[in-house]
Amino acid sequence: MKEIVIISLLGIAVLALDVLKMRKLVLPVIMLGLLGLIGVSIADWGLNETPFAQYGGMLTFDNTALSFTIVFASIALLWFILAGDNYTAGTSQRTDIFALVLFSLCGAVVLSAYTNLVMLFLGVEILSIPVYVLAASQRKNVLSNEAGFKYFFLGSLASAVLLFGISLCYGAVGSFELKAIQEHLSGGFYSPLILTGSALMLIGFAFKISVAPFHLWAPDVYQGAPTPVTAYMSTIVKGAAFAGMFKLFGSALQPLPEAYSTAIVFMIAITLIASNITAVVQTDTKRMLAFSSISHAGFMLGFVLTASTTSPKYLIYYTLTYSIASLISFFVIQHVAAIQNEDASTDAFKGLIKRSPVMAVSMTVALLSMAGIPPLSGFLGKYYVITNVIEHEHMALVIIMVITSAIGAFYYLRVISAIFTPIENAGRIMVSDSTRRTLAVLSVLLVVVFFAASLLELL
Amino acid sequence: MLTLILLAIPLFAAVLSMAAGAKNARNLALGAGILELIITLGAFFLNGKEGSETWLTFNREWIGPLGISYAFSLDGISLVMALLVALLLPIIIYASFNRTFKSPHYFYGLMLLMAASMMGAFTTTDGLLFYVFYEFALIPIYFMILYWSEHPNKAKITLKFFIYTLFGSLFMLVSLLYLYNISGSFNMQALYEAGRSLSGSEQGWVFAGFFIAFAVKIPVFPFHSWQPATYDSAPTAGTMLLAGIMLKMASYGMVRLVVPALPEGVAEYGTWALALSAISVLYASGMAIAQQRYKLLIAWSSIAHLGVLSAGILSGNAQGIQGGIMEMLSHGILSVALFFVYDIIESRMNHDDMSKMGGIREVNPLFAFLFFIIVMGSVALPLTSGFVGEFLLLLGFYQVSPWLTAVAGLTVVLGAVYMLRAFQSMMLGPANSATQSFAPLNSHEKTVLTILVILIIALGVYPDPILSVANPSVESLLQGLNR
Amino acid sequence: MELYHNITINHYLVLAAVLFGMGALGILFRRNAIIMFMCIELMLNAVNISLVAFSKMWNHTDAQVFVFFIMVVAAAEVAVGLAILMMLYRNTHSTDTSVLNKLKF
Amino acid sequence: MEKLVTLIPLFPLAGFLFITFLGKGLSKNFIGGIGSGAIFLSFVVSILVFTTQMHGAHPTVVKAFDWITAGTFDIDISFLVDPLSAIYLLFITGVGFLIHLYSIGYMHDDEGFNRFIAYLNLFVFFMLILILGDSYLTMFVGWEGVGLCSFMLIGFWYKDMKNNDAAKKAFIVNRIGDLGLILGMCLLFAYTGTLRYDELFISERAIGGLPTEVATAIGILLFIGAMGKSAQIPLHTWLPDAMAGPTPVSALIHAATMVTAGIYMVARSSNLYAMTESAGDLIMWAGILTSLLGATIALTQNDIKKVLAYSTVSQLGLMFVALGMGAYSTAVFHVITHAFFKALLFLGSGSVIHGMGGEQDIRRMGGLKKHMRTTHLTFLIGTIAIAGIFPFAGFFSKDQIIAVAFEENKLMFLLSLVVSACTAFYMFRLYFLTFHGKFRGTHEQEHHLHESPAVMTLPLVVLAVLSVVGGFIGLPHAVGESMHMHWHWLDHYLDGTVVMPALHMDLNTELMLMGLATIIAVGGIYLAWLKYSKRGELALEDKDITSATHKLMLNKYWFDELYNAIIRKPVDAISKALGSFIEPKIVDGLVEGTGAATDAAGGKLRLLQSGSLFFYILAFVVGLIALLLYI
Repeated sequence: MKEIVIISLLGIAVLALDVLKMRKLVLPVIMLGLLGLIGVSIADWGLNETPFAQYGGMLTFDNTALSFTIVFASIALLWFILAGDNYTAGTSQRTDIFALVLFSLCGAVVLSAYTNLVMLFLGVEILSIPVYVLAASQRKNVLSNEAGFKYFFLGSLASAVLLFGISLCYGAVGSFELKAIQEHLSGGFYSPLILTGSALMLIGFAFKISVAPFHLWAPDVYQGAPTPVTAYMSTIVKGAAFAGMFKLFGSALQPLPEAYSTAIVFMIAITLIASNITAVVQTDTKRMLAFSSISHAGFMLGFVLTASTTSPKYLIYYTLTYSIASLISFFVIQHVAAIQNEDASTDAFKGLIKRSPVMAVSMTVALLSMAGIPPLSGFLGKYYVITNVIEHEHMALVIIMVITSAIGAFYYLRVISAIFTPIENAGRIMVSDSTRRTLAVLSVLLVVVFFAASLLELL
Repeated sequence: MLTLILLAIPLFAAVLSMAAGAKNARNLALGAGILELIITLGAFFLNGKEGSETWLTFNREWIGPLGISYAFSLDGISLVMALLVALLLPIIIYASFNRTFKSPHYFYGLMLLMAASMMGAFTTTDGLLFYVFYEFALIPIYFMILYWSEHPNKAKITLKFFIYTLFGSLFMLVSLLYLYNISGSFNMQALYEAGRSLSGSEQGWVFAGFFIAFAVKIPVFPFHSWQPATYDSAPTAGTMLLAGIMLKMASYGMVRLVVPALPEGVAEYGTWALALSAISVLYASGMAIAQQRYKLLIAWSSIAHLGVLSAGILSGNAQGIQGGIMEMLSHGILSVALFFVYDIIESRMNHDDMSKMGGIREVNPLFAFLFFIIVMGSVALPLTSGFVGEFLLLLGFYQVSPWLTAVAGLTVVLGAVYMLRAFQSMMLGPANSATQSFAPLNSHEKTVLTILVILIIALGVYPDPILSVANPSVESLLQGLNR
Repeated sequence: MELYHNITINHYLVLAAVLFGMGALGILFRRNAIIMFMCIELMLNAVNISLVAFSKMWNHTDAQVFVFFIMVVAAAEVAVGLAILMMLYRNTHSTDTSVLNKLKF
Repeated sequence: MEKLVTLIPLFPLAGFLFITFLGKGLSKNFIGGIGSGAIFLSFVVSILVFTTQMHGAHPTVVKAFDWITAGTFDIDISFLVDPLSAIYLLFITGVGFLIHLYSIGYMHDDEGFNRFIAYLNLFVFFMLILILGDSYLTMFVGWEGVGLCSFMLIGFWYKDMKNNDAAKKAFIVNRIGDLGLILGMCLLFAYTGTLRYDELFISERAIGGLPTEVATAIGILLFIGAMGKSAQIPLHTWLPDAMAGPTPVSALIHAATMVTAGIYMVARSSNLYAMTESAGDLIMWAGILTSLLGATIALTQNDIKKVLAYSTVSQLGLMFVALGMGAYSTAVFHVITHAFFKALLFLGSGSVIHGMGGEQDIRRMGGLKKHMRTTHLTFLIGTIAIAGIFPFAGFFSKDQIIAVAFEENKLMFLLSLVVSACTAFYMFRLYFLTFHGKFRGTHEQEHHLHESPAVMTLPLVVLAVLSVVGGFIGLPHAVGESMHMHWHWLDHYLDGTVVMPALHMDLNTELMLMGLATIIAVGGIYLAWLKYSKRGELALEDKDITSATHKLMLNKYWFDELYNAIIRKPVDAISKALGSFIEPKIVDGLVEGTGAATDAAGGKLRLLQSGSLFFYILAFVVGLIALLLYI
């Protein structure tokens, strides 16, 4: 509860600062606020051991929810540090965008803590609506408009489908409570209402996390949206959607008939194949990373597939490590493209090692982590997925995961090759110290988090 | 404890090198390499002594509930492999003094990183950790080639190399995880038990996963096509690391994981693997005969020798595995030597086209003499290191498949065909205008070649220290296998 | 009254489903952004109908409260959507969604 | 006393190391002294060792150090002293010493003198390892080592690519044999679990349980090794080419010692071969064919060393005939006598070549007996010895082979008589053409003609003496009795070490066979005298030869051409095809193709991202309906 209040107040405070013309204070206030949020979350640790539900029992901040909150808050913190460079300090556009991100973050927190389908819907909407605006936030840029519009339309459609699913579930169970749904299902009787309802919810989430065949919007939106927003979408929005989905399918909609897991297996398979193979032919790195993001969603869906036996901490780990890598790569793209007429093609990365060693190295680390090469934490993420999938004996899916991982490495490495290909008369790319330091810290983190994976067991 | 030190030295040196800058980077690296060697030798002397356990093993939980731990142990086999790394690392570093590199601190830093990862792979007793080190070694070598190669096509070649080997090793990951799913722990002993508890056909599948991974990396026909181009494009130090040490991780993996864990899988489905290994020998020898360029010739000859290696190990008996261990060490030394010869020739002639050379012996008899011993080691003449390994491999292989051994044994003949041809066409005959001015060896070339040649002969004449260290471990590895 | 008693929950559900499907088809086949907005509203309202019906069926008010939530959210969504549409119109002078194909492949 | 045996190979090794690493700048005589001295020391120790064996000491294994351990496989570097190795030691170090001595003179003007002596030392070292090794594997060390030295010495004058090619050929052909030997060892180990002679044949008789087929297979595989080393059909082609090396090399390696390693190995394995008829038959047939082939080719060759080389091939064949018939000690007997007279002949020919200033073609020689008295006389002794005239060494050993053949296999008996006739003929052809008649070379050569220095003739004399008396170690019963001497001494000496055939021949038959052999030899000599000394028939140019058989023999039955066509060319063609087609197009093509296919698939799949909102919604709805229908 405190978490929701803090983050909402923080959003309002940012708007207020804008009105009060104290825009210089925006970033520090956000930092303090988010640190406060993290602190409060840590202080609340272990509350689920004493039954303490909030908000009429519709939100429960158990350890999983808290750890998701901490992860989202930390990623948001990093996002603000990195994005701080991209918006001219002191403009109201900057505060608007920051406020929107904060509101959206509130939705993410709700999605990780909900215990009631109503809150699920509200969380999804709070998460999404600001992002529609953010995607379209470059007012003069048609591409940004297009991205925002596509995202908005398809997003609304998906919300409607999700909502209809919720409604049907309610019809079958007579309650929005997750616990009630689970009790209903544990009877072993599947009414058509709940079957249809859960299928519709599955589709609604499949859209949000962008897995095939509901992923077609993602590359366009990721490419068209302003790069910082893309970074935000691929990290927190996606992570929150997974948090919500994992909770729904892991603790409420259990057990479902075999057909559901078959459907999910199928979705993962075509997601991995389509995204990785299409990514191979992309020349625009931003779009390529969008496909990579889809492919990671396919992997993360593996956790949902095995949600009945998997602890959410592995999903948290995957989210965290993917988010770090994603933040690094999108912001590096942002800086590289910014000085060459928004050219984000692979060729634009040539000679980056000389032009900005820090960005080059951190980009390399991030890409290798996404490719799942040890000892970068991206590997452990994939490892957790594959172990779980093997435990559920979907061997064919494992083989597809493995082959597409190798294909994945191909397009990541192509960018790395470009980074280390020398070019003549390359000017240095200047970025602020804070960005440089953050990128460096993040890439070190990608290694540290690998070796310190045992910390995960604290959750 | 020593295992950690062995891991830490190159790691720290790598970081130090990258941080300290270009000046003295190579001396730092050499120092680290020599220190590594000294400590490994120390471990050798400790081996088998009372109470050496605490020194030679290390075990801490990593991801406890998942049964993953930071577990290292220097048993006989690992000791020899550690020696391979620690012995060749300073030699390779010293050999690279011949050339100057841009940003040497990064070059040597990557080299040391690679040494650390290989050391890790050879000493760990945790399956997942093995995989991690196995994969990680790719990264430094990838950058070493990408950034320091002068080959026009390097981007494509490195990409192919990386993807191909990654592709292979992901199958190993699947197999590992399959075993892990049964054992619940990545401890090697647990993995062995898990593997042996599987039915024959299941073992076959798991074996297939491992084999693809290792066959790509060793490499075995038909998964080898990344190798010659990669060797060709890499800077010589990189090629030495690759051929000398890195690819041994795959054959070591066969020894450590495949043979003890999947006896039935190897017995029932290994025939294919053995056949491929034997074909590898013939195929690569044929390719070696067709080569005009020396570097490519030794690249192919390497595949031919490693075909025997893989066959011998997969035969899964003490002779094959002991031979494998010996051959890994010996092939490492010989590869480094052969590629160093390439480096010497290339630095003087600016090409390695064998048909355009000749008569170097007349101009530089010392070089020819040393090269000749290396060639003899490569054709596995007795009293060189190559013989002990190759004979044991064939001996082991024969007990499983006599006919395939006869095929693989052709390496004895074909190896002589192409190696002697290379030696004669470059070194013998009358000197021509290009070779007339072949400069004498400088002191450090002399040192490196002499050390290598001494090693080749010493290990051939008296391989007992290696074999008797490894033997108890090999026997305990094979305990409970009725083969 | 007879008529009333014969109307079961299924009738409401069918109505909701039909409305929902109409909305979906409308979105699918219409090109005009304004009409597409309305179709989305239609879909949301179909859900509202079903929720209210279920609420009656289970004798709970939960769902009816939820309907209010949905209305609010829908309003917010439309506000955002129209804003984006306005911006788009300024840049392209069209409300036809088929011009939106700069981002592809 | 046996402990001293370790010293025997150590002396030559020390000599080699000293000359290689410290020999720079020392005088040639000093180097020569070191080289020969090392062998002489070995010779002295060998005599000591031999004496103990002769007086019936037990076979002893002297361990030097641990070598290879792998599970149950355990091989040391150890030396086995028994009658067989002791007698081999004796003649190897003895003949070796003489040839070293000779080399000092022969190679004196060569710039690679040090290298030459060093290589010879190394060769003797390996040869001694071969003989002394207590297991097949240790023997194999020497086996390959002598091959290496042979390679280095054939290609000694490395600036001429022809020599290098001959060296390479020798090495590679030997390697083919070695592969057989390796496989034989593998098979032996697979069945018996050991490769040590002691465990195999004596203390544990590990070969006892071998099934006959396996014993046959092992026998054949080991014999393939022997084929390579001892130049038996079909692996004989390297030996004549090996004459490219300096003549002392031909004498030491390619006549007296290394090429008889195959015989040693088979004799060493006599217990094994005794278990199998068929392997023995194979050896016998290979031997007699080789012998006939060598003898007939030798009839037509004009290069003095080639004649001797083919003669060696032929004599080696005879030894294998003896082995094949189970007369192991007889083969060893012939090895020893052959070592004496063939070394003598080669050294003599070297002396001739030395005198002729490098000329080797006997058509350019003639009448040399005036100029080179010692050489002439010793060469004549050697020729008589090899032709088999009583009481020279060759007579006894060859006669023993013929006698065995007479007992065992009449066809073999006839064929060996043919060989014997040919031998007498071509050797005397060589002798007459070289030493009799008029000088047919150039003026300069005639002017240059001189007798070789004492350091070269001394070994000739010693060897000549040995060629005369060497046969007494195996006097036939008939002769021995009449001369009141120890008959069949060698057989008695080797009894228990190698398997002995049970021969029961009465004295009359023995005498009859001796007479027959002598008549045939004398007939051959007479024909040679008639043709080359009396009538002087000699085709001076190859093109003058018209007879088809003559051409066939002159061209060595076209073996080289045949191998070129069926082995070398196909191998080259296959590797060319691999390199230019199969690797890039198929093996790598598949890999590259996978990449290209992925790329193409990506090109198609990206079209799904059409950018059109309609299509996206359509996909959404279709997906929705599909899922609902499925569930």
